[in-house]
Amino acid sequence: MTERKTETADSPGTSVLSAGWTPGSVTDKISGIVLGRGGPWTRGWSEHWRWRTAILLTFSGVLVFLASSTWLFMRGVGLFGVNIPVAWGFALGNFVWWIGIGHAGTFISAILLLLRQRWRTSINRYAEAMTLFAAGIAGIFPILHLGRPWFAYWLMPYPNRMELWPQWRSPLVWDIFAISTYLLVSLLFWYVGLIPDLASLRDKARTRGKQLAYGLFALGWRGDAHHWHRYETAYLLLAGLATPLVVSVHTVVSLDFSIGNTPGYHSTIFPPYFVAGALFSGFAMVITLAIPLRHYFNLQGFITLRHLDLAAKVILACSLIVAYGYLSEIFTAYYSGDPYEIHMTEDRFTGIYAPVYWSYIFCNVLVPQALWWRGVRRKVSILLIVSLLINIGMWMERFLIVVQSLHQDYLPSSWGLFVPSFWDWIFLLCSIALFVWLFLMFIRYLPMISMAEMRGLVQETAEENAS
Amino acid sequence: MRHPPAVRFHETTLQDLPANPHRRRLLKLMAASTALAGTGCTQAPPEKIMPYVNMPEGMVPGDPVFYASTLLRNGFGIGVLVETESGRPIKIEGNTAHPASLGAADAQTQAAILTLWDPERSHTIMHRQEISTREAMLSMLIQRLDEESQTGGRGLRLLTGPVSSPTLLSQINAMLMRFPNAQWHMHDPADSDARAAAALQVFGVPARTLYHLEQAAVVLSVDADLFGPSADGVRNAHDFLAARRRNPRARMYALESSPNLCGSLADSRQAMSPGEMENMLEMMAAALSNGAAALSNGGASLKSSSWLNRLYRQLLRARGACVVAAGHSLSLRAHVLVWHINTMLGNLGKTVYALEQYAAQQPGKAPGSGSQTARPRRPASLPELTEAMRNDQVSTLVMVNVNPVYDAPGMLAFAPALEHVPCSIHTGLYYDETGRRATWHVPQTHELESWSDAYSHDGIASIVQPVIAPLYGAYSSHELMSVLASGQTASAHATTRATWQEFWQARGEAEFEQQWQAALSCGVIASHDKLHTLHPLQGAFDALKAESGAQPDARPPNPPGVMTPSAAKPSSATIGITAVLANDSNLVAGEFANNAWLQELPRPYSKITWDNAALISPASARQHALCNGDIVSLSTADDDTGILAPIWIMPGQANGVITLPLGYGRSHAGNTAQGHGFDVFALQGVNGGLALRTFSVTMRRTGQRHDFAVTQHELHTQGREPVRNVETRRDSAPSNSSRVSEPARARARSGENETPSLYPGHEYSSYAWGMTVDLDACIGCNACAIACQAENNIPVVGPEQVAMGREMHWIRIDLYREQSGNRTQFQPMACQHCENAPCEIVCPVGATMHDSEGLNIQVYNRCVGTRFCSNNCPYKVRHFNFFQFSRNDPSAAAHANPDVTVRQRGVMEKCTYCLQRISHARIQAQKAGRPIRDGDIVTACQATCPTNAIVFGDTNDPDSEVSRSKASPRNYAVLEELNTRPRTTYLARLDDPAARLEEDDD
Amino acid sequence: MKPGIYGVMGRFSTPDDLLDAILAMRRTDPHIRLEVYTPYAVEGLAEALDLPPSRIPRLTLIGGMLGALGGYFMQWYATVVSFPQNIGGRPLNSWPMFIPVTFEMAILGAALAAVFGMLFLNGLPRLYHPVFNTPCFDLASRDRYFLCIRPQGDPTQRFDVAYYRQALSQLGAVDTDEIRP
Amino acid sequence: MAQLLERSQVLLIKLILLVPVGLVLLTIAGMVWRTTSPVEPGVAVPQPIPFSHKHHVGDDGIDCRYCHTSVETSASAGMPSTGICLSCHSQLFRDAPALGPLHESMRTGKPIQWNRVYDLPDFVFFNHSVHVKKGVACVTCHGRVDQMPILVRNESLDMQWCIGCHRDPTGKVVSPSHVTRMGTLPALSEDERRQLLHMLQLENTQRLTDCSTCHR
Repeated sequence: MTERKTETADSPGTSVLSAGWTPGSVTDKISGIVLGRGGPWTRGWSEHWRWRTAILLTFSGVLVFLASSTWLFMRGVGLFGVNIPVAWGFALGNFVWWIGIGHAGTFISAILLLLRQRWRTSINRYAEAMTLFAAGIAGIFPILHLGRPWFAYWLMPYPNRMELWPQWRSPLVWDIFAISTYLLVSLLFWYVGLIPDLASLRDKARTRGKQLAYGLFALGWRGDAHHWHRYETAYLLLAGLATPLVVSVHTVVSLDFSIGNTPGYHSTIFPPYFVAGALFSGFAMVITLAIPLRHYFNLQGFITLRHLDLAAKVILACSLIVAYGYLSEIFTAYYSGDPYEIHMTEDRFTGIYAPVYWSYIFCNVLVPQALWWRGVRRKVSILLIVSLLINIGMWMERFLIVVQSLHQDYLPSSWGLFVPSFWDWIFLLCSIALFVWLFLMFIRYLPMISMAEMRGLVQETAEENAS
Repeated sequence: MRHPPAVRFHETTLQDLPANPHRRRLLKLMAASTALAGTGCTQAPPEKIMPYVNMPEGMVPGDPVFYASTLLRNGFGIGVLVETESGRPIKIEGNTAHPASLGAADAQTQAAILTLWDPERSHTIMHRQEISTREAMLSMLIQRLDEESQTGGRGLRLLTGPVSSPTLLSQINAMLMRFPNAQWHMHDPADSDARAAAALQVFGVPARTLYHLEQAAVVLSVDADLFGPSADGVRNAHDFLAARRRNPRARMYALESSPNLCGSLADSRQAMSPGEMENMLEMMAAALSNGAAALSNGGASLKSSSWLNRLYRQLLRARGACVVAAGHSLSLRAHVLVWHINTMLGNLGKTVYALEQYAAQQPGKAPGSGSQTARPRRPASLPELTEAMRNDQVSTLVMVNVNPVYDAPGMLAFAPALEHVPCSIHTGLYYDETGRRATWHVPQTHELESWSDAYSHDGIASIVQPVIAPLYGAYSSHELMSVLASGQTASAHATTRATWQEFWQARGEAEFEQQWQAALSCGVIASHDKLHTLHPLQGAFDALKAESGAQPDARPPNPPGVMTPSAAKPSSATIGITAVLANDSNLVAGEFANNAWLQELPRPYSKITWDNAALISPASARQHALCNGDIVSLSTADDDTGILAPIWIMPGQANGVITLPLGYGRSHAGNTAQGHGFDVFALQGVNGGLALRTFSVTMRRTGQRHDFAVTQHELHTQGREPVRNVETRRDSAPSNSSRVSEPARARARSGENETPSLYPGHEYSSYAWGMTVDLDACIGCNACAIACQAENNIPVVGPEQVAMGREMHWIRIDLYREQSGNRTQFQPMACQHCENAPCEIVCPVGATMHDSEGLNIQVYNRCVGTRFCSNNCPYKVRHFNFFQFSRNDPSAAAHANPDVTVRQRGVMEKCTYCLQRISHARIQAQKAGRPIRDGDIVTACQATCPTNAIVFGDTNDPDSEVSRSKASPRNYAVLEELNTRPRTTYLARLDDPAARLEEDDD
Repeated sequence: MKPGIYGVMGRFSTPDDLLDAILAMRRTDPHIRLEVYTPYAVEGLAEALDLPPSRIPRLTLIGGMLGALGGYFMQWYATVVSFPQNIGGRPLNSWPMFIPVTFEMAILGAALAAVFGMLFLNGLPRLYHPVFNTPCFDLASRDRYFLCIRPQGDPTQRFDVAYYRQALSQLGAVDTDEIRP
Repeated sequence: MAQLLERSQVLLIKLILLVPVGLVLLTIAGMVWRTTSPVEPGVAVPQPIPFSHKHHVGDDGIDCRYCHTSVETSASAGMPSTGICLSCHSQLFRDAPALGPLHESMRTGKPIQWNRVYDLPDFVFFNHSVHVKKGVACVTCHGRVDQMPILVRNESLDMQWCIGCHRDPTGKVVSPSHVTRMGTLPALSEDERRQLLHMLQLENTQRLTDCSTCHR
């Protein structure tokens, strides 16, 4: 129907979009991936074996996850390595880790939108998807680690025959509200952003089934100017709302710990330091996903080195804040002169969990310093390794905060040890599988880059180049 | 115990006891789990209500009835009150009227209820591994006896444990009259033959020792486990603490080969090998007989001889008011020396008594009344029996409630000898090792299932009253004995009554029935006999001088602590070391092996559960490069096959001594007992007809390892102050408070003044329950832990779960120890019921909150199991049902306390201050329209504590005992700096510097 | 108006042509009813059509306030009125502890108001719409810009289709059509 | 370009969309119905002996405590032992076939197996004696048994219901002397009620609403 532009090679320039794109070609390129033109699943075996194995592996992971959850509910939470004193183990660590990863998406879409950062355009969509999935998975873990998960709904307020309510002073109740709000708002934000793209897919789809599927969810969007007008306002407002929300969520998560009196939990630095940590791991995950994406779907034109470069800078900044957090914890411990805090800190340095401590110091503080160098920020392979290391490092940090603080608290007589059980590992690995699987499903069926916004971006850059 | 109105006398005859537990409660309890398991809005399964056909008189459905009865420990009686719920015994309390209890009960007594209901007890008569019948057994027995009577019973042997029951003794006596050539043998694995032989040597008759610690100013324990699980342990603890609370404060010194409960209480303790102790006793005896003011410098060879000199002077100063107590590890000679020393110090008849044993063939003569008339032939020993068996002189062997195949010294080779006996009959609670080897096994009744009688350690008689019909169709030993004695069967009820009828007639006392009923209702038989001690025979101690210097048989070949050069090298294969066999603090000598409560109870010092361990000192461990869990093989000169034992390093252990607790390594004692620990009896040797408690062994490293399930890993306070000491002032004035030195008082005081809080405090207008625990009185005996377990349906989790840190004891006994291991302190730690409870604010569903009387409540049916409360509890006293821990099989349901919820998997639980008892008292008070009186509520731990270390009551009432105790300057709160405002506070331990034997005082 | 005429649709290939066309049309007839369909929010379109400021911000504010009030009330009612309990010695109405939930509820209320307000005001979802009858209208979600002239409200005035089609093509429409419902 | 859907299809889709909405509503309704406690008014539990409270209480006017002996002293009201029944029925209606199980039980010494009508979950600890003492009349929970030929439970026994009285006993308690009385009692004036509460020491309901009052 219309002429199609062939894409140009990745320009090593500093633009957020390589030259030569028109709204049409952008739309065709992105929708093509979904509608089966240019997607790896449409090529020969030699091309798509990676895709299929990925699907196969992750999906079997999902099945194992379901099976082991069933077993967990049948036998009891004792399957985990938890005990008294260490009553929280991997489950809570995973929870905090995933919820942290689930922060970058909203941060990118919302805050960068408010800051008018154009480079967000080509990464916000999949970052938001990542957020949704990560936050969703995070939400599962607190339920899995309940003693009587079938009563999980007691944490919600609802009229009941016992005339009982949740205990509003408990951070866990705050969690329920924070996370469900966060999930809901992120979902809305993501879906609202999707509507025009769903319309494009509806219009480009050639089979009736796809037309219907996309068409129904596009809600009959027709790009009316009035609609665009309200749409933009609403989207901006959502961004405005999501910004404090994203900060509040991890603050509340950090309160789970700092409300407690356990040395290692009870610390006022936690909220800012958790939020920074969240962005830290979140952006690391964004890069971890971006690099293979742009490679397999030839998106170097949209996700340019500039994007990676900027994301890397954010990571560097976060790493510095996190490092500050680590330092201030140590400082307050010694400055307070509180023997329990001091013991806890020294146990981190030299105790049984010290290896974990030092390796996350390495991953989260030392490794990111490499990003001071522009060369590193623009070397895709190194960037990938760094971001992976950071993800691991952040998980270890969460684990250490949860477990190490508990294992030696006030009364020496009650000191104990946490040793992860087989099931602890299963649930961690399977949650990762679930995440990847969901993400693969997403890039298979939905546009991983916002076409509508790209069209706008193309136009703007075109005008800039004109002027 | 619940209070007098509920304590009601009933003479129960086996007929009108419900043959099996009353179904209604049973169903309720079994329904409990199912109901809880439902999703909250489903209904419980339909239930039946089964009223009595004829309501027993005085029985009120739903209200507990208490029966007074007696439990046996090494043959002696311990008075108890048994709480029964609709006919089911569910809890045991001490009997205030009984001298061996005085209202308290030790862990073993508390745990007896579990043994009673143990579904693994023997159910049927067995003949050569085949199920048989009572008739078959009786006809066989009667026929055998006829044959035996031909020879006057030359081939007939009776083997019993220690016996104090007058009925049994008279039955034995009658049997010995009937079969003049028959022999009665006695075997007590928990006792020390050396001790018995020494007593016999000194007094000429079998005798046992009775201490009057409440009279003592100075107590010297020479490896004696005065407060251990023996017939007199509870009473000793009670008496000594009475002396401790007196002014001047009684002093205790302990010489220990391995730490026992005396050590933590002692003003000063020394680790010594039995050999060194014997040297010390030699010196003391010598010095005393020369009237010397100090020990001869022979002591120079001994370490810390100056310490010994001070100790000696203390004893001299307390002539007639001191006690030297000898432990099982000592040799015959050492025991004789101890009698000699006590005699020379004039303690005999004042603080130390020697009471004659087996004198009570007619109860008219209470033991100790020293009558010489018609004494039965004394029991011969087990080695003599084994000898006879081996020489085929035994044709019929009756073993009543003993298990020699397991607990006879390995060197005796009893089991093979048993093969020589054509007909052997065994009675016992379990179809155990002996039961399986004997030709006949007869299930025996538990004390709470049949009639009998017993004397307490200090000679007070009481009736053993059944509270339920035999659960597993067992037979009383009296029924069997009556066949031996008279040829016909007679019920235990009849025989026991007969005994006492005769008794009261002999005394010309009135009206048997009312005497009998009085005896049953109060649980003791009033005795007017004054206690007399035996006196040493003329020249009993001359032997000592004669052989003084001669090596006592139990002396280790090489001086302990010092190793031969070859052994010193860790590389070397074999290590010579002194082995000491000790009664296990939980299983004693194995009779409680199948009791899960005692198996899971942490040992006071090692905190090991479900296992016994070979204890060695840190120095020895370092010397031989051993660490916890290393398995070594131990063998003796006579037997080089030896045994395998895992090592546990025990600070405060004497160097060169390896202590081996008895009672483990059972092969046939039920699934709870089997597969845990190692059998020490296999190693035990015999010398001069005496089973050895101390002998030298060679130790080899095997390279294998064993993991222990330990409940406390950190024993040092890490510079924190969970336990506090205050020093008594030199010029000791009467009351506790004024005896506390000023700085100490200031330190302790800081516990009292309220730390400020942002929030306005809550008003507790009605009652404000609170508790104090006196660290000066806690001896770490663990009785409270088991009492709590029995009262509150606390499940057992098994060694694997304990190793994972999931034990459930609501009250745990923390142990803190100085690096040296010489000073230790126990601290019972249960929920502190903080007023600003950190656990409560973090619970998302409000499953834990405060009630208007200041209790920290845990509502199980609201709990979803986030475990946040446990994280936030600084005392870590909350326990979580990680799996479905509580059993709901019939036997477990039957003895569960119906007033306490049986917890489901996934809920948190913790100490409730025995909420059910508070509610009970409150309801009683409300019905009577009066306030709850001080003492109406006695928590389970408080009730059973032998030393009254625990006080509970209303802190709003200034006159209540707990308020008075909280007013003491020793009162402090653990972790008060957290401002949790605990309702449970502790009284700091008193520490008398003058008593430490550190410097030459005055 | 003539029944069965929805309007006249012109298709433009650049946003600039579209904007010029709009301005021209409104110059000739200030009361003209225009509808514009674009693949993305074109800069200056709102000004060109001078659209009224939207009411969504107000809705959002109201939603947020309702959420906050509801949230705090729920907690206050549960802890002070419905079932007062002594939790860790804290006062019944410990407001500092109630802030997080109140805050989250505010955000939730606001967000829901914003999104559903937007959909409601836009009259979405609306699956059937006459403009979808326009040929090549699928390009409206790709890279073409559509301008639709609607008949006036009163039926007396006649709607000259031909005139408007010509006018549109003069203003640079690549193609013009007559849209029937 | 063609319409995605014709008007008719749009309508159809709207209808289809109604289905999930309906399902949601149904599930909510279902949960509500599930959580309101399963009281079956008038549904009688079958009993081994068709015992009629109407006859014994209503017609014969036998006092509750004659059979439920421990209601004033113990947690459980106590079910009459076979002996108690026979105290009358050894003379009256001896040969009534309905009483077969009774004589059977006396002969064999096996208890009669009654079916529970009032069953609380096992984590709730209810004590009859203190309620009776505090003037909670039998009828308050058990209804007009004197009009029940076969015993029927009409109260939900759920926490809401219990806590209703515990929060405000005013007007729900009677003078202890009237506890076992059936039928409606003379209405009390305001200060009579107040005096009653004072006498029963029920002014302060704090203790009554503590969780520890019923849960251990």
